[in-house]
Amino acid sequence: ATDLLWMTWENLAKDDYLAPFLDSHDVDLTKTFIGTDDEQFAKLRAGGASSVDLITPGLDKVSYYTASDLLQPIDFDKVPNAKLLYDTFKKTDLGKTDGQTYGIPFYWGINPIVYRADLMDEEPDWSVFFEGDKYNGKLAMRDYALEGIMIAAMYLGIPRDEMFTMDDKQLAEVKKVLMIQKSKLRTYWNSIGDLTNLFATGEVVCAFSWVPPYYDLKEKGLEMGMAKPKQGVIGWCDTIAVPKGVEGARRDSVFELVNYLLGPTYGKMLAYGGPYAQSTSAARDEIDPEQQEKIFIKDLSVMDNFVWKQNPPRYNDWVALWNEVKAS
Amino acid sequence: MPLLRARALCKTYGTVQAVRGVNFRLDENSYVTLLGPSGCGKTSILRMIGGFEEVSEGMLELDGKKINDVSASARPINTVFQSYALFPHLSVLENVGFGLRYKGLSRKEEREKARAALETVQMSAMADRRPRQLSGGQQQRVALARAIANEPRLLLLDEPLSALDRRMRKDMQIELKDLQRRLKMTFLHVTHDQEEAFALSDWIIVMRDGIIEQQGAPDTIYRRPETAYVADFIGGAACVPGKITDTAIGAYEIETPLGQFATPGVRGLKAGSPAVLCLRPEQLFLDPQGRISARVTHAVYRGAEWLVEAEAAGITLALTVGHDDVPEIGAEIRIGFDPAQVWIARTEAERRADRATEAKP
Amino acid sequence: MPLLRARALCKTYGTVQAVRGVNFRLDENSYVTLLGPSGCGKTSILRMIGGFEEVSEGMLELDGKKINDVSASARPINTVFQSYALFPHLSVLENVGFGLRYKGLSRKEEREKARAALETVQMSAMADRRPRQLSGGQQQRVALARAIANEPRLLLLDEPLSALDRRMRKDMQIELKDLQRRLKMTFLHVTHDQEEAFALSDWIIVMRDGIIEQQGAPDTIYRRPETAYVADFIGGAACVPGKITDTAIGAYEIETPLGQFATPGVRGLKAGSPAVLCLRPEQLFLDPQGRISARVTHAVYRGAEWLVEAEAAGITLALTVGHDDVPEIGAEIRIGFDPAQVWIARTEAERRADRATEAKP
Amino acid sequence: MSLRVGTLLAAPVTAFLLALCVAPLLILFAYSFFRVDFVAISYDPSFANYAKIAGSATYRGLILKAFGSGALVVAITAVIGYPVAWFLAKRAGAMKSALLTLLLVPLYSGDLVRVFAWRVLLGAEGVINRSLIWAGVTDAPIQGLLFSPLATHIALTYNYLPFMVIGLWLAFESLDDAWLEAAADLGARSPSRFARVTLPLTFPGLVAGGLMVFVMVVGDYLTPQLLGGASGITVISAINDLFGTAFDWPLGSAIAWTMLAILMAFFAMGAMLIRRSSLVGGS
Amino acid sequence: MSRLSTLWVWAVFAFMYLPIAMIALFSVNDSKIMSLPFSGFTLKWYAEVMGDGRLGGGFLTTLSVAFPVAICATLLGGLAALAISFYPMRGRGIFAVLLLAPFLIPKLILAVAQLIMFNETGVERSLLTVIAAQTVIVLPFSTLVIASVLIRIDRGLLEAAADLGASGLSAFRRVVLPLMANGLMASWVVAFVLSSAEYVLTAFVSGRAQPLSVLVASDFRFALSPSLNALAVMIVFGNIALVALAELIRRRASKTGA
Ligand SMILES: Nc1ncnc2c1ncn2[C@@H]1O[C@H](COP(=O)(O)OP(=O)(O)OP(=O)(O)O)[C@@H](O)[C@H]1O
Ligand SMILES: Nc1ncnc2c1ncn2[C@@H]1O[C@H](COP(=O)(O)OP(=O)(O)OP(=O)(O)O)[C@@H](O)[C@H]1O
Ligand SMILES: [Mg+2]
Ligand SMILES: [Mg+2]
Repeated sequence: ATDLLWMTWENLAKDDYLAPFLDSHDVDLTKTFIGTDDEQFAKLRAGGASSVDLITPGLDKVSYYTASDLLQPIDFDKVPNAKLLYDTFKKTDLGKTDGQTYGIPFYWGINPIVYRADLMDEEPDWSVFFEGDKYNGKLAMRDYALEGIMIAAMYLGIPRDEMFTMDDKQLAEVKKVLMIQKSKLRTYWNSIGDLTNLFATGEVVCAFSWVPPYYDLKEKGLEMGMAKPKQGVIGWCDTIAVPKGVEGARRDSVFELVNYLLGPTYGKMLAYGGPYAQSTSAARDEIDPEQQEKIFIKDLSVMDNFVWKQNPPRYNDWVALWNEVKAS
Repeated sequence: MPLLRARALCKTYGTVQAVRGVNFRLDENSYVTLLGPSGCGKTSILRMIGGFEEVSEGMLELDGKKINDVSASARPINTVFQSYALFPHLSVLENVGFGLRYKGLSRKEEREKARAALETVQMSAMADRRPRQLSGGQQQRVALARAIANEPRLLLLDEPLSALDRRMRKDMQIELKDLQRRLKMTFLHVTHDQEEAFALSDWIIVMRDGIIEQQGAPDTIYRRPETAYVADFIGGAACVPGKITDTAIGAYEIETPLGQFATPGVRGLKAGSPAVLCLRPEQLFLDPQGRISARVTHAVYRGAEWLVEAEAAGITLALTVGHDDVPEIGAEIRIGFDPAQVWIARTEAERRADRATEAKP
Repeated sequence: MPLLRARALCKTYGTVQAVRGVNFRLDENSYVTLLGPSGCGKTSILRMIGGFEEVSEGMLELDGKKINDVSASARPINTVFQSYALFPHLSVLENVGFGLRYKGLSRKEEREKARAALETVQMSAMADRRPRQLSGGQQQRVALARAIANEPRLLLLDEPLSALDRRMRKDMQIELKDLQRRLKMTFLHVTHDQEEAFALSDWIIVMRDGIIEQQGAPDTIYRRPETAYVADFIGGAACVPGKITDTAIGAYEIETPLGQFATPGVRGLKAGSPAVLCLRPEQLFLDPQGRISARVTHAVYRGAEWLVEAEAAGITLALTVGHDDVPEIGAEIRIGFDPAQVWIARTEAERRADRATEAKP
Repeated sequence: MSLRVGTLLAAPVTAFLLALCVAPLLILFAYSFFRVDFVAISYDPSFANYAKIAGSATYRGLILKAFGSGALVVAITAVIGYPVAWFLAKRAGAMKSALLTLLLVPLYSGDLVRVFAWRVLLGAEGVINRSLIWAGVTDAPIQGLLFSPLATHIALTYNYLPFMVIGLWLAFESLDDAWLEAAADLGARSPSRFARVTLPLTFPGLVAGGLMVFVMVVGDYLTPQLLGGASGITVISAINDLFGTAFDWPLGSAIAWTMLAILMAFFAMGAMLIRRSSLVGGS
Repeated sequence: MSRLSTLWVWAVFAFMYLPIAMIALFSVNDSKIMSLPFSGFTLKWYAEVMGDGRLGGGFLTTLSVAFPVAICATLLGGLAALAISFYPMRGRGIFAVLLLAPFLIPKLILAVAQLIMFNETGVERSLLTVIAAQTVIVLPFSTLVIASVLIRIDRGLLEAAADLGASGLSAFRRVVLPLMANGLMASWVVAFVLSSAEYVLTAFVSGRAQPLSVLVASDFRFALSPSLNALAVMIVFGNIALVALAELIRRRASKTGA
């Protein structure tokens, strides 16, 4: 059998999602889970590409990998399902270098505000993190510079096309409101498991979140709400990418897996299990409308309103700013 | 009223009975030694008096008041520890002044008193040294100074001289005795060296296996041992087993393998009861007319004289002999002694029986 | 040819000169003791002979061959360590048999030999115990058995008896001496106890500060001390400083604060040179006609007799006195001695000067 | 026994440590003089990173905070640990080694699992708050129990107390009871005995245990992050961020080496203290 | 005083086992969320751990790391302890500092440094690198444990052995080794335990095969499954059992005299 190691998010690699593939292929798949995109990059960059066979970088981060010469181009001949990519993903420049695709969009979604509907009167938007003191000490924000600063920028009304190239003045503005934000927080959260625990134990009533806690906690009987703030919704997309050292039989198996991951069987399971939307339309027709609504593929035009995460050129300054706020 | 009194004092460690009911008193201004072989319970008694070990049974009275439960720091008693237990992080002067902090003295008085105590043991010159920079004998004096600086009523000394060489030990013995006389404190000194006990004490308590074998003035202990054990341990006496045949006034008649002798002895022996005849080396002499015939087995040079061991009727006798009279090993010799000078003591077996009946009522 | 010879042996630890050029020989089948106060370098010498410490300067010869660089394991020398150094994980028998492994014996022979050695020290009954299950005295015997099982030419003993109480020590002394006679080995025994040295030795080496003060047969050491130091350390003699006034044949005439006496002494004293008159306690006696007038300062009970200290012309004299003659403290007494029995030794200062000239050529 | 045996024995260990501990740190040291350009390290040495650290109030503050936390936890664990170490050394008897290991075993449950146990204990609706409300001590949950410096320091104390106990325990093992008895004998009651005898004579253990705790507290970034609330950032997590998120290895290396240099200074100071006090104390 | 301190010691032990008690309680709590109130008793989390092939594999990986680490650390620690406390050597002070260095360096810094070095020198990350890296940080502990045993061995015993004709090697084999056996055993146990719990360093230097500690840490990112509590409880009690076993061996050994 071919041994494959996939570095990915835990909720993408559930055993039942992968069973059909593993049953029909002679592959031994090992998964190693990541906590942040950056951690994935740091590990690969420091430890060399050869240690992993398949990775799951964010669309905005692929350029990091290509600049470090860690990836090989996607072999579209081996990934027929790539033809089914939604137009947005086909058109985007992200994930591509010199016309070659290195990170192929894989799945996508939004980062909403999740809140305890039983403990909050109205649906919150970003301003809940910056104004008023009703929820002081009951809020949580992700400990992540990119999103944290994006949210502050959206709250401040900085236009989307300027957001990732803010000048010093704008950044100073951002810093000011982030300081206010910090004083309202119970804590910053580090992993989605961490946040789920915070909601469950009643420590936090409202947080910038990912989607899973909303469904998880609802299932456990808590009255949860999910808000898509009117100032802008953060959209994200993760890609699949193949590190450079993967060759021969292993390379073939990897691309077979990539194709499977973009195909209908996996897509359907992800839609119901995640629930997340695949980046291809492979499974769209097999999903009932209610579930389509949940994962934003009923009306594909919503994608246009998302604020897609990008890699700011002055990211080091962003991180420094974020740390300054936290350390203040 | 005695300064300290121990009544039926016992100490038990788990299942080990280290001290098994001892009674004694310490008078004011006296020098008392606890003498006995290793493991007989001397340190245990001292530690109970010092307050470092709980009394298992019995009572300790100081000035007639029970002190069993008084903490070590509250007893007017100080100790010179066997290992000296000098504080390694403090100078000699600070060591000596350590306890004065608790007497309500000013720092200046404290230092003066400590200096005076150091003066007493002639160690003023080394006041600023650390203990580890001193020789064993010097450390011992500092330990002594530290204990006397507190002006205790009772000073306990646990084998304070055992680490010193013979000459130094002799000098220190004289110093200790002088000190006790000058300060008019009571000293309780633990040792397993009988010579030390004799050199120092007004009163000797001889112990064995957690009980007191005999206590009394040194002369009594030496000349009138109650048991064969004391006679042997103290004077190195050969103990010849025998049987009392007559209890005429002033002396007993005893029948032994070496012959029949009329000799004084401990009180209360009855005709027909077993007893031992105690013959100390310096009481025996070579005598062509001597009644005892023996064969020489060893001769040991001791400087001033020789110690000759000889076997007579299966019993080993030791006697001191001048340089010019030392017999050959293997030679047949005749030994004499003055029956009026030797002593009859109880046998071990009888002593034990006595003790059993004593204990009952 | 002597078994072992030390030539100008030195040991330096960093800047400490522990042994400063000693010369001595050990003959076959002899019992030699190294005697001296703590820190004089006894252990250092023993450890150099055993091979545990490098010789800093000088030479060690065994059977005339230099052994400075022979490793400890290759020397036909065994040691009874002061702390016994028994292997805690081995039984008594295994301890004793330890060294036999290197003799090319079969396991059976090994065991038999070990048993025989245990027999010699009367410890066969405890062959299967562990060292920790033995008393101090028993451990000591096992250490002895282990050393003799290897049949060394030379056995080194470093204060083997210092941890035992006086009575046990006396018994062990006799056993050691017997053993040496029976096995016909050479024993080199280190001690700081002069009585032990006398009891055991054919030859005594008296040390002080890393040098040999005097060596000789016990009787010589005791009766003819060369220096005041030896006279004092060995016999507890009072050393009265004086000046030789005449060197008539067979005796010196010496002028001292106590008077003028005609007395034998060490060779080579010249008229006019300073010297000391050595008066040992047992050589002095109370004598109403005695030439020395003194005042009693101390009286110490010693069991068999009293040791009385008295001051005469600023000099402290000690003398032994019978029970019935003990004078009061403070009393004026007259002391006599037989000038033919006492001894004149070199002063410390002169001895040192001698040594300096000795060392030069 | 020549000196060579020891040297021979030490050689493989030395080689191993040089290869796997010293060498990587030296590489890190080299990196601290470089510069990062997007994702490429540019190898032109300068002191820019160190200048940046010196000029940044944030990093200076974080380093200070780390050392402050370290010192505080050292103090707390010392106070808690002294009686325990004393008990283990002097009173535990045959149970000694079992008790010592039982003290360490809870740490094997894993830092992360334990963090969430602390949340259950300290949380607004946690065990302690519920108990307090039930007992009528307060009527509203004490929010500050969790996600506060208090929570961080409780957990840090928990995590490193055993190491302090081990350091002190070693010192107590070589503390002769006779000294304490002598002090009692001379009239010192227990507080005075502690101040004048126990403390000075176990000082080397305090320094050794203190150094261990100090370094580990300084190095612990998870506990403050997960229990410390919004102010849970530490210098180590900042280093972590620089290596991970910002991909600024050179700056991260420089901060790491600044920390190491300060720690080494502390270590040297500790070693000096131990040596001085063992010149004075010990036997 | 003595009673008060006994009370204090019990209190401290209670403090140390308080979170463990919580973990144990939630490991049998019938709810996926770790929050009060309790919802009922279940053993399903234990069943889940037992049935989880990934954790099982991780457990095997942990064992295949911990065994060699324990052996290497004990071996190297033994050498170091001998060099530092038993056989004299030059430069002992510097050597001691070197030994303590891994202990004094925050693990994360060491981890990053090692990762960079492995990368720069082209060493593939694998179980071997994990073993090497863990051995570095376990080494000070095992050295300490063994040295504490060696210090108590009377140096005179070596001289006695030489005196009786044993060469250095023979003396080591027949005297020192048997006497330090307990220390080696204790060191082995400590190293094993430390290795199996380590994850900061392990996460960085492990390659394809991931020990349990890393899996647990990565699991925690996403879902706080109570089965992780069950796992922790199993590890703690497994360790207590190991320690008890070591204690038993030690007692037996000390009864026979070593
Ligand atoms: N803490 C203890 N636990 C158990 N047994 C003890 C303890 N201390 C002393 N013993 C035992 O009690 C007995 C008496 O001991 P103690 O120390 O009083 O003797 P000693 O007369 O002072 O002896 P030495 O002359 O050897 O100092 C001995 O058998 C000893 O083994
Ligand atoms: N390893 C060493 N390093 C430095 N000095 C030492 C060492 N060993 C001994 N000395 C010093 O050398 C001198 C002689 O020591 P040695 O042990 O030979 O004396 P000793 O006669 O055996 O004394 P004791 O009767 O006390 O055992 C002493 O001053 C001692 O302090
Ligand atoms: Mg005692
Ligand atoms: Mg010596």
